[in-house]
Amino acid sequence: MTISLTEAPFDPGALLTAFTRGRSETGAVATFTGIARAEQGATAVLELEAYPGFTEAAIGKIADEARGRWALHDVAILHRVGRIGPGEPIVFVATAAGHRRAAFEACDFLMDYLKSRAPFWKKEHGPDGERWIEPTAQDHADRERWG
Amino acid sequence: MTISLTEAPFDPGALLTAFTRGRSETGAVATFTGIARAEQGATAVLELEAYPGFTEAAIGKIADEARGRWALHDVAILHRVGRIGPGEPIVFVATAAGHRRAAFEACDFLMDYLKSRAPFWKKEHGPDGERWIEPTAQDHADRERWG
Amino acid sequence: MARVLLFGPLRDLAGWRERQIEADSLSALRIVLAAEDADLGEAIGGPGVQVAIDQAVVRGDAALTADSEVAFLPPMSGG
Amino acid sequence: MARVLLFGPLRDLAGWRERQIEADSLSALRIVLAAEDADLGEAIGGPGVQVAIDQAVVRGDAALTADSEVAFLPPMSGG
Repeated sequence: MTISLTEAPFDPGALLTAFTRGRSETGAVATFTGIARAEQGATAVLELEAYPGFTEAAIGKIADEARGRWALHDVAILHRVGRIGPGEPIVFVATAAGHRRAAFEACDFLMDYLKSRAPFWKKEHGPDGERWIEPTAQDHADRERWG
Repeated sequence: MTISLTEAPFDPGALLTAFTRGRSETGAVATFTGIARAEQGATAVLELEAYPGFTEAAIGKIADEARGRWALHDVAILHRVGRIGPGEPIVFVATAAGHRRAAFEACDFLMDYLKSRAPFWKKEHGPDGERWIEPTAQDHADRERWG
Repeated sequence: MARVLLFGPLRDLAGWRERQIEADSLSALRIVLAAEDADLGEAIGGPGVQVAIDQAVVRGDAALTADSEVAFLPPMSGG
Repeated sequence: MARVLLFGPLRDLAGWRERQIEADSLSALRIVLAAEDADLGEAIGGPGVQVAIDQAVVRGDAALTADSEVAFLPPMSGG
């Protein structure tokens, strides 16, 4: 299991290549890549702040919860921090399991957590200035599906 | 939208890299990679037969159905045919959407179809000889979730 | 004359994958195939075996021309 | 003496991100901060602001040592 934060842009494909390599007993790999939307120019730059150490530990707890709920072979989570330009990947989650339902559900579960409760603070720098963002009502509703 | 069959091994990461490139309005990319399980040596080689032309057209119809159900920006499906060794990727599905729920659900829906109804015929070559495989009861149940 | 294709277990049963066969309708083709190979004749009439002519699934009988491609598709297993 | 960290909107409100502050308990630290900056004092007591000491969330009061790291965490926005 790897959980990390990075200030540098990353290629989700390179992460998937590394994650799938040598998995002869894994039947299913699900991934999710979140990308900073340009919103037709409304968002120029996204700024994400984490609390190094604390943030990875909090994500690790949720990954452990996912491993308790589903029979997972592996989990990888990489999250950008710092300034992120439009079109750049923000988050990558990969789950490996014997069968596809576990891989899909665990990936979905982890993303709902990451989008609503993970220790990040997010600011949008747009043409009209900057503003701090909170999770949307949809983000909270998504998370509540998991009880 | 790209739907293709290949006899050659492929790297799902390279497909994800190409699929995510230049998507400034896509917020969410979900992928699924199915891998031939070694089953501790019980399955030596999988052989997948398609009906070229017919198989891609049938998958294309389901991809169109997914585009009707969810607001997708793009779909990519690559499926191996021929002889596939343990640990090799069999299928890759990627979906791009504005938001993650559409991307996840459409990817899940497409995989349920591909595993249960897509025009493939599958033979396992194992230590005890060869046998043709039909979809499992679980594959049918998964597909029926979508009505 | 039609080009006949067998897929999956039907191919193993018949011992061939593709042949040119003289027949001017699907029902006539079934009779020719059953006369040559009773097991194959039964198998292609079995439940779950679909027939595609020129890559479109057909039900019931249909006319065949010299250019027709007839495929017998046993239950699909998915990928 | 504790190392105090502010995150997200609290940092913008206070105009600083990290400072060393003399206080031997969390409640004493809150009083020092509020005396210097009433807006910050109110904000760190607001609903949804969590406090972590040495990276573990605490509720209520807690003793601080010279090595303590105290973080004020406004509502988390997710990634």
